[in-house]
Amino acid sequence: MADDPQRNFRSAYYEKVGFRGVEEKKSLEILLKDNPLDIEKLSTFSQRFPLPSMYRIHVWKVLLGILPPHSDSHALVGGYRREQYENILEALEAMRFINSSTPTTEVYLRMFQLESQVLPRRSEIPPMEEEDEDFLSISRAMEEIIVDPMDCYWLIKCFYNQFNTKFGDSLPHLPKSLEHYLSQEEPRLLNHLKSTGALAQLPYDPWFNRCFAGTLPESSLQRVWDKVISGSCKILVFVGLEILLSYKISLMGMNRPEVVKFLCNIPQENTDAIVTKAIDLWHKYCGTPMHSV
Amino acid sequence: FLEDVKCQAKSELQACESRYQAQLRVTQTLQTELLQLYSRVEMESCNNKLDNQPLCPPQ
Amino acid sequence: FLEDVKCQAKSELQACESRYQAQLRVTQTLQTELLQLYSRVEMESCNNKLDNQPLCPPQ
Repeated sequence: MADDPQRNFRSAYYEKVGFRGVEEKKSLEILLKDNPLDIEKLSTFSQRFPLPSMYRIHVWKVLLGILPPHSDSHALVGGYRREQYENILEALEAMRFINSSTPTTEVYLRMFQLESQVLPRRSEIPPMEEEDEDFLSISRAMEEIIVDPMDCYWLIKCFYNQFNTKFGDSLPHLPKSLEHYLSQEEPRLLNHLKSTGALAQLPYDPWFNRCFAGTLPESSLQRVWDKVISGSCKILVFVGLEILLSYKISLMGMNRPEVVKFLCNIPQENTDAIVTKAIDLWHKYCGTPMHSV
Repeated sequence: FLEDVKCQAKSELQACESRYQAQLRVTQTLQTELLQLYSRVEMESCNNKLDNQPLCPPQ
Repeated sequence: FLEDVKCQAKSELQACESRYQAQLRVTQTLQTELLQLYSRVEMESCNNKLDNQPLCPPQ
């Protein structure tokens, strides 16, 4: 099949005109027909290729354990998930913790707090903490990607939990890692950031703790989250690195406050290209997972 | 194949268990809220009695 | 033997289901109680305002 010249020509053509995903989409469709689904293969696929948008939510749900590997259990488990979601929502309404005018992201936060047994007393709700803000940022981004509120809540909750459980210990090391790769790619920029004192004040929290929620527009963000959900937090370092590299000329001419201000609010036009280059750079330094797909 | 069946059953049970655990937390939260509300109601009705005493002596 | 495993899985799932149903009934009862208590509190605080109005004019 690989020798079929017509097919190769077609792939090359698609590649040129931007339909690079045609072959990938077919191999993903084959993986999704497996019963039970092979989680490892799905992760590898998602590490290597961008997920076609029509399958993204389904693959995320499987990788995050919201849906089990056996497709014939999906209806049963999906029903359990819906009831769990509805019951929690109903209880919060009964307690008047939320009402119809509560912003949905805050609803998701209260639901998550109830499930994690850290819901504050209604009479003395404290101001939001940093962790709450991380959760809310991720919620706001997820809400732009996922239409159905039930799916949205489950994806936020499981993404947030999985990310912190799996990578919580690695997060403090990411700034050092960024510094390391920057010294490889652009030592002059690193020196500039060091000498102005900006390096210590890069927006590490929105970049790493929030996985770029609030920094990148959702269309670019979801391609980064494909990698995070399928098992890599290193990708975050390369997205940060590529942001620095893409704006190095401007950054070289800025002092510390200007750098910080610029990076906290980067232009939203080039982000697709930044993510593409970041993924290439990540594959270059960390290798491409080579399981048979 | 047997492993497969066990595995499927396990994931279904886990999802069912998660729904049950969530419901358990809902119950606990509701109970706490009710408790607080009851003590508030009692305190208020007690305060009201005290407030009203000099103004409205029992008939 | 396979039938055996399936049978066991089914009964475990049923047990989980019935625990959940019991918890659900508890939750519903608590929510109803909460609703009644809230309306009582609101009625009282409304009555208090009315009661107090003629007695305690604003300073």
